[in-house]
Amino acid sequence: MTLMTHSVEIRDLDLHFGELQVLHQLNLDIEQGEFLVLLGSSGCGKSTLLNCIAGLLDISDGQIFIQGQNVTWAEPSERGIGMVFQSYALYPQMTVERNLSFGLKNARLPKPEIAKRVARAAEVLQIEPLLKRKPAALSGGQRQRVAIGRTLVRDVDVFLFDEPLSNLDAKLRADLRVELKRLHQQLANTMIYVTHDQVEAMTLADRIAIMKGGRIMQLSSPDEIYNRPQNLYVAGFIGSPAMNLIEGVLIDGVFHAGSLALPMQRYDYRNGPHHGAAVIGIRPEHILTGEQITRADATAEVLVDLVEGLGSDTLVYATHGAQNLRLRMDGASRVSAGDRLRIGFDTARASLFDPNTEARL
Amino acid sequence: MTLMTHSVEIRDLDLHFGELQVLHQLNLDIEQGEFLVLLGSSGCGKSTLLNCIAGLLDISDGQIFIQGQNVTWAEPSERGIGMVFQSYALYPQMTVERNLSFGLKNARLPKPEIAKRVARAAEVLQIEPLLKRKPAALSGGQRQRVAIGRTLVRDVDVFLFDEPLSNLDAKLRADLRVELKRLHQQLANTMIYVTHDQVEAMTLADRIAIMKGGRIMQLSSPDEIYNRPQNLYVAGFIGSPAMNLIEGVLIDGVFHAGSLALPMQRYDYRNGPHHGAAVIGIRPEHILTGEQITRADATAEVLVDLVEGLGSDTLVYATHGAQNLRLRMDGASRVSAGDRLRIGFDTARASLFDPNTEARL
Amino acid sequence: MVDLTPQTPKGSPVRILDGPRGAKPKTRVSRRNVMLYGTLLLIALYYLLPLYVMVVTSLKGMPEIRLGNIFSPPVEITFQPWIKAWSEACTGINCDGLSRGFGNSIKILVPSVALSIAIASVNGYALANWRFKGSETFFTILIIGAFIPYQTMLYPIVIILRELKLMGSLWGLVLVHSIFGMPILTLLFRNYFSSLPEELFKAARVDGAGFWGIYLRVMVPMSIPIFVVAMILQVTGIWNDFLFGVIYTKPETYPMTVQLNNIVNSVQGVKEYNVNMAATLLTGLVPLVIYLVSGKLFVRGIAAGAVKG
Amino acid sequence: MTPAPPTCRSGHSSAARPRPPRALRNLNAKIASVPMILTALVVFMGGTAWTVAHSFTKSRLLPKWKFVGFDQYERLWSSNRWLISVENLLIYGLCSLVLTMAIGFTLAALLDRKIRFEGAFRTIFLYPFALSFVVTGLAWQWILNPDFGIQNVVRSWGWESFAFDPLNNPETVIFGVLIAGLWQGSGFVMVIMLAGLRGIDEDIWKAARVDGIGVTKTYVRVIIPMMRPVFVTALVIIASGIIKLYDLVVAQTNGGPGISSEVPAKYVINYMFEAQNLGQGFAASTMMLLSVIIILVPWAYLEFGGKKRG
Amino acid sequence: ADLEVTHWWTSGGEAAAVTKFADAVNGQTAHNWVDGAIAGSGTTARPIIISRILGGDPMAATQLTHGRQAEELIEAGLMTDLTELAEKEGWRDIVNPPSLLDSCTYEGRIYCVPVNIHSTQWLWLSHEAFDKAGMSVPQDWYEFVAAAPKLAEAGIVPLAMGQQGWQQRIAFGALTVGLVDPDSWRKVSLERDAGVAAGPQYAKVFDAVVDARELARNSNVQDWNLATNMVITGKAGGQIMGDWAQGEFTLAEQVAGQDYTCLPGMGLNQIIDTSGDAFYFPVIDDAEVRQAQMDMASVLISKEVQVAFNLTKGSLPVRGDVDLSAANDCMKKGLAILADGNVLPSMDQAFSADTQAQIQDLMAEFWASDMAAADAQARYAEIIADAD
Ligand SMILES: Nc1ncnc2c1ncn2[C@@H]1O[C@H](COP(=O)(O)OP(=O)(O)OP(=O)(O)O)[C@@H](O)[C@H]1O
Ligand SMILES: Nc1ncnc2c1ncn2[C@@H]1O[C@H](COP(=O)(O)OP(=O)(O)OP(=O)(O)O)[C@@H](O)[C@H]1O
Ligand SMILES: [Mg+2]
Ligand SMILES: [Mg+2]
Repeated sequence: MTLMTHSVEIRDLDLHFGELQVLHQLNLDIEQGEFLVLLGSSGCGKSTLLNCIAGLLDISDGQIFIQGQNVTWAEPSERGIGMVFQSYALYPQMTVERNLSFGLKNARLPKPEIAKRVARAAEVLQIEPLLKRKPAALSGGQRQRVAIGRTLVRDVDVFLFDEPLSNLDAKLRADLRVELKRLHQQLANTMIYVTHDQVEAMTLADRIAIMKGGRIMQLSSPDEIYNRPQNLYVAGFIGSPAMNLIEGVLIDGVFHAGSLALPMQRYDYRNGPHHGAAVIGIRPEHILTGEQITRADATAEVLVDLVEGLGSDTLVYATHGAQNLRLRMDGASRVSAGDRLRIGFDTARASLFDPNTEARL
Repeated sequence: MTLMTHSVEIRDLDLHFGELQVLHQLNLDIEQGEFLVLLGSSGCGKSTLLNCIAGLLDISDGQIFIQGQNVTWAEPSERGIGMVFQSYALYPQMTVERNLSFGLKNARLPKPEIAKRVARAAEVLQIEPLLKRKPAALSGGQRQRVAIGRTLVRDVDVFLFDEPLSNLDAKLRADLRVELKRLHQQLANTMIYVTHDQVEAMTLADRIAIMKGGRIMQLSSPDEIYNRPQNLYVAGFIGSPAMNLIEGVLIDGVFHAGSLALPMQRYDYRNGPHHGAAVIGIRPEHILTGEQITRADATAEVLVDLVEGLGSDTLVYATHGAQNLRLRMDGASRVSAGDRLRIGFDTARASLFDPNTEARL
Repeated sequence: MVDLTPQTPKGSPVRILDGPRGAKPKTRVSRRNVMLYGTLLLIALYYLLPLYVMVVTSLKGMPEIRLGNIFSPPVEITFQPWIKAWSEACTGINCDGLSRGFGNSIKILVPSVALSIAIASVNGYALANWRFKGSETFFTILIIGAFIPYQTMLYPIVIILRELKLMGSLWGLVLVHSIFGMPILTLLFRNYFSSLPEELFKAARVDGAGFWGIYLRVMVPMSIPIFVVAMILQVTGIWNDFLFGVIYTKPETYPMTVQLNNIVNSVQGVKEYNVNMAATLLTGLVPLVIYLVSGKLFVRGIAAGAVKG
Repeated sequence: MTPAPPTCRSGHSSAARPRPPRALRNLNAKIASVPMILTALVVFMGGTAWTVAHSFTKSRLLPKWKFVGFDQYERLWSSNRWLISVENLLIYGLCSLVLTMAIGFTLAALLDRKIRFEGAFRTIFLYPFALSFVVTGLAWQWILNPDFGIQNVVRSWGWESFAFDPLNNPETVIFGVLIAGLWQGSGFVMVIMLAGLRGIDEDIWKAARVDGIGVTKTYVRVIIPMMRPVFVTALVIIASGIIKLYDLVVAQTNGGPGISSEVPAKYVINYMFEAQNLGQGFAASTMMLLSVIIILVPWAYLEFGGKKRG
Repeated sequence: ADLEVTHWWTSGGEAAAVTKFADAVNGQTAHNWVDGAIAGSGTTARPIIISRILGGDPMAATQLTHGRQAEELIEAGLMTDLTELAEKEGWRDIVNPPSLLDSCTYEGRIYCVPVNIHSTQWLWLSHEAFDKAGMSVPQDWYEFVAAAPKLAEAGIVPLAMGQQGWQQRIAFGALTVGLVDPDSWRKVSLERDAGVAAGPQYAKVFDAVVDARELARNSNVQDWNLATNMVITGKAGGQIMGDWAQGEFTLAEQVAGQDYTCLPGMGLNQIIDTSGDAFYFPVIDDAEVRQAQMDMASVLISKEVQVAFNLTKGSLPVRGDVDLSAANDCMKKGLAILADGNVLPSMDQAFSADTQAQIQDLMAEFWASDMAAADAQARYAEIIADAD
């Protein structure tokens, strides 16, 4: 161990609710100033983990360090954390100003200090004109900002967010996402952020921890997660529409599935070449069409089944024999159901998995 | 009037809630078998319009025709419509089967006929194994199917959907969207679908009606809406991230804004060339970068402010002088904040608006 | 605001993975728990005291009662007071205790509860889902009616019943209970039905169900908790009612409470406290049992019907 | 699915159904509301009007139209007993409101602390509500009786000078009644409060803990203000009970000692039936009604009349 | 026919007495007595009785205190006219004192059957108590007051008093009759002379009530019969109560003059009032019931029934022509006074229920507080001035 500590360290964390074990021997180190996103489907234990870090749940086993202090048994308010909730949990009968200052008053900070901090937070979040209003008179986005402000004034080391955007509509969500990202760049605090929205995770995170059933499946940068998923679960979970997963067999560096034969020479194996059963994963946008097909390692012809135009992109659902394939094409593409389409595979950007261990090859 | 009628016709529809006028002199014709999506921000009157069509709200003025019948004052059950709700509104105490047959029993259909229709709907929707279960024992997607089934058995002309997917998580939403599209292709009924999710609207609709404050702002195909928005509201509303809107002035076919000068020769004016103040709208993906820049009519250099990697795409927030610009780039692009980037404009795909009337030029 | 330089831990420069580990140790008898349970037990004692006194006294003989302490447990348990209260105590010249009131109470209770709940639930349903002009005004009047002391309404009701030719009949009493139960029950049902998703109601309308069809087939099956609450409130209220029971009926149909009043208030030489207590307990038994059995449902139903956010 | 409509449809409006007349819209709802409307109009409004009208008469045993103006009211407000009744009701009402709320809320808060045996405690606190006021009054009359109740027991333990005899002291008797009233009523309020507490967003508690706000302080400063609607509901229920206070007093003290625990409802009854002066009884009940309306109408308007549901 | 009879006679002695009526009706007629007893005195019972009659579903017969209570019901035509029966049986000759029948008469017609005479001006004294205190039994109110301190010393409550308004009113009434000279009494009670009510004659009464209040300070029972029980068991020296207390003594097998002493008119004025109970028969539109009502009225006033009932109840019979050799000491005192004609109209005859209620409220307040005698007297005079 060096003197240089992580911002948050979690060691062998176990958590039971009665019989039900929700977190399993979980380990996690978060760097100073890092933006870590916990991503996973509903019920995988994201909120539970966050609550353990915050001290809102008593853990069953393990240790938690924040800024190098063992806070395993510390009260939430003593941990140097702030938390923003999905419902924001603003105190409805207090004005924004009182919401911001309530915690500080309780900690018996001197009045001028409180005023200073509130003013500062209001400035950072641009909520000065709202200070005298009550939460009911705020829009969703404004409420969210106040909730962050309440954490901001407390001058904490670690910010915890539990799905802070999921109650908002799509447009506002996109705007606030950008704002949050800017805020993080400005403050440089450690932030731990729970969501089940991939877009949020991809755009906000320095690193993403993908969780499943109380375990972390992969902890990497968004880029890594997207392009080099470590296992089948992550591969299938991330990306919309989902990655095309094709079962087949790897013989002498060539992946065979039905009539398909993909030479995998350019593939970057994790532990050297592999033989035998394998699953290949190819993202819809890595299936090449049109002029790009020249860059492909292999081509095939597919039958278009359904086309969804998103404006910016076009999603194409197609079949190749018994195999369903999803393709993402340019928004200007003119394809329609029933068309036959020539496609190419960019094997360098594909992923290979062992169907038994489900791990990346 | 021709003998061939529209499926749904709405004439001069007004609706007040007390003082508040929610729908204003609304007119709308929907073709047989059309999939029409009502899209708009919260509170714009989408649900209200749908409820008027269903007969669940008494209108203040105007007329409603369904299959050529004036149903303005008919009971909901007599209009030949079926409705699927956001919460599905399944009767919790009845089994799936009873849920499906409830409406038929109310209509006093003979038992064998009821059984036949329920079986048919169950087959179409693949919910045969669920018939004996109660709604509480179904997953979100299954519930949604039962809700559709309830409409299906009634053999109606028009299906009405009020945000049927918005309670589901992202993944399921995407799956069901595709299913719904397939169902429409199979049944070919008229469907009117309310949502505030652009992706749903774009992918599902034959035509989209964009609503604002109880008025229809544009009623066109998704492609038209996306690429040729009729006014500033629609332009700003559709697309994520939103269209870049730049104010400037149009002089002799060249659009000037700050140091930017875009020749608009290739632009397809609606009413012939225009002079004077104008707003240009350019979608993030129509701002060209990299090698594509050669296709551009004009170029400029921008400063990258923030980068969001979505995996499949990369969103870049940049500034050109005082002007904020949003760019959508390839997922594999390697740009980071602080970079300087050369961009190009494809003016043929841009839109021009009159800043006063807000209408497309 | 935030110090970006990495912090060295206070104290030992070498941080080892030591310090507290695992679940926070919790003593079973923490100060907080002692306070909490102590307070609860103390208050529970206050609440149980009268019941205890009533039970204990009802099991003592009169000599023992006269000796003093009402809190001491019976030295010699006797069920004689219970027997006497049930079947022997006299009022006037009838000496058959509470027993004949019991049947009457049931006869009054069942139709009264059924009718009042039926009326109030339909009213609540109409108010929640089928508003019409003026419906809220009538409802407001009804709610204010809940505050009118019953006694003021005695005479007007006598007149109404006389005009309806229902005075003295069981149905007259049922009607009176329905009228006075209406405000609170309607409020409960209205709030509850309002809290049900409106979409269900709309779905049923699209499915062609009418006013009654929706009520019977959709609303009622979904509203068990509030029906339970309404039932509990009405059973308690009607069972415990004395005033209406005695004024709007006649001796053959006097409910148990009238019998109880007669037993307790007919002082024969000395007050037979043990018999009085036994009679009191016997009378309270029906609502008590209902509360014991359905306490949890009651809380749930109240949460659904009475407390709207 | 259905075949296209028959071909020979010339115009749209041919089959148009006319706008139904207003009175017939929602007809079933109106029919179903008849009991409510009748009760509201005939029983409550009619009964009240009848009562108010007769309060201006010289009715004795039977209601009679012998108009005497405000005589009954003059006599009412010069009657010592009525003044004491009103004063008692004010004292009892105020204490009962405050204490029932306080006790109800405290109990609910204690039960909401995720304790063991919650069901048992809840039942214990609630069961008195199942008993009639007559029973409550009798039981407490007995426990408070100095000769064999609490005072006697404490004295028998050796504390000879212990005195606790609220019911025989005119100054304290109303508080003796209050003890019984609280015992009976606070359980129900507790249930309402508990339901309200359960409805509070779990996140609020978490936010308060993260802010380092103590449990008590969270209740006082955050939770209680959030439960305003619940308190209003409880308030209405308690208040309606207080105004009707009658059985308990009759069973426990019968207004004694002297007239020191008289209450308005009892005054009404006594004058209507015992003194056979209906006019006086009606005047008293009109005063009660008046105070109810003054308190209630603004509330009812806010709660039911003002806002409309979607 | 079934005859539903409402009454509020539910204490031990009362219930035993009413059984005599029921037995007589069941035995001597073809009718059936359906008992509708309502406990808790007239306060509870009266609203029920009146509502039932007004509501058009009356009972066949009901107890009411005669006097002015039923006047309005009669006026409204709700009560059965018994004049025919009365004339046939010659009630006017047999009822003694005749004023009782007058109370049943409205505009010359008779509407009720008086069944007993109650007088309220009695002081009941416990021999056991005075023995304990080592004194002889006092002979009048003033002696009793004088003896009180010694009783208290011996741990005996001098005066037993149920803490109920009506008992306090009765005590006041009794002291009035006992202490005031009959002329003044008449002036106040019948002529509403407020001046006399505020005068020195009545001042004596209020002083006496102050004394009584002192003597009863430690008596904390509620019901009258519990107070009587204190006298029976020697826990109290005496009680002011109506002659129905006699029933409790009898039930406890005490002998007048030996175990207890009764002093009519407080042992001062040998005068009693003649209130009492009567039965009324609401109009029922059914010939059979109407006949049954007549039969019952006839039975209630018949000789044997009068004797049996009144001996049990402790009240005096309404007929002068019955043999009461079985009567005890106290009853005989009452009969003697009756025979001398030293009777006054009862409170129920003198005052409306409303005025009585006001007096009762005043007394309740007076007894429970430290109100000065003069204040109480002033308020009493006001009530008298406004009385109707
Ligand atoms: N208080 C509790 N008692 C028992 N089980 C619980 C409790 N809280 C959560 N769980 C269970 O623990 C598991 C993880 O819950 P958690 O709330 O952490 O999920 P999540 O990942 O936050 O899901 P979501 O995205 O729906 O919020 C779930 O299976 C849940 O049912
Ligand atoms: N029953 C009602 N009484 C009064 N105003 C209403 C009622 N229902 C809706 N409104 C108002 O009418 C407007 C349109 O409401 P509507 O429900 O149609 O919006 P929407 O477009 O469906 O929004 P959302 O996307 O949130 O469902 C809103 O301003 C709303 O406040
Ligand atoms: Mg969660
Ligand atoms: Mg809507």
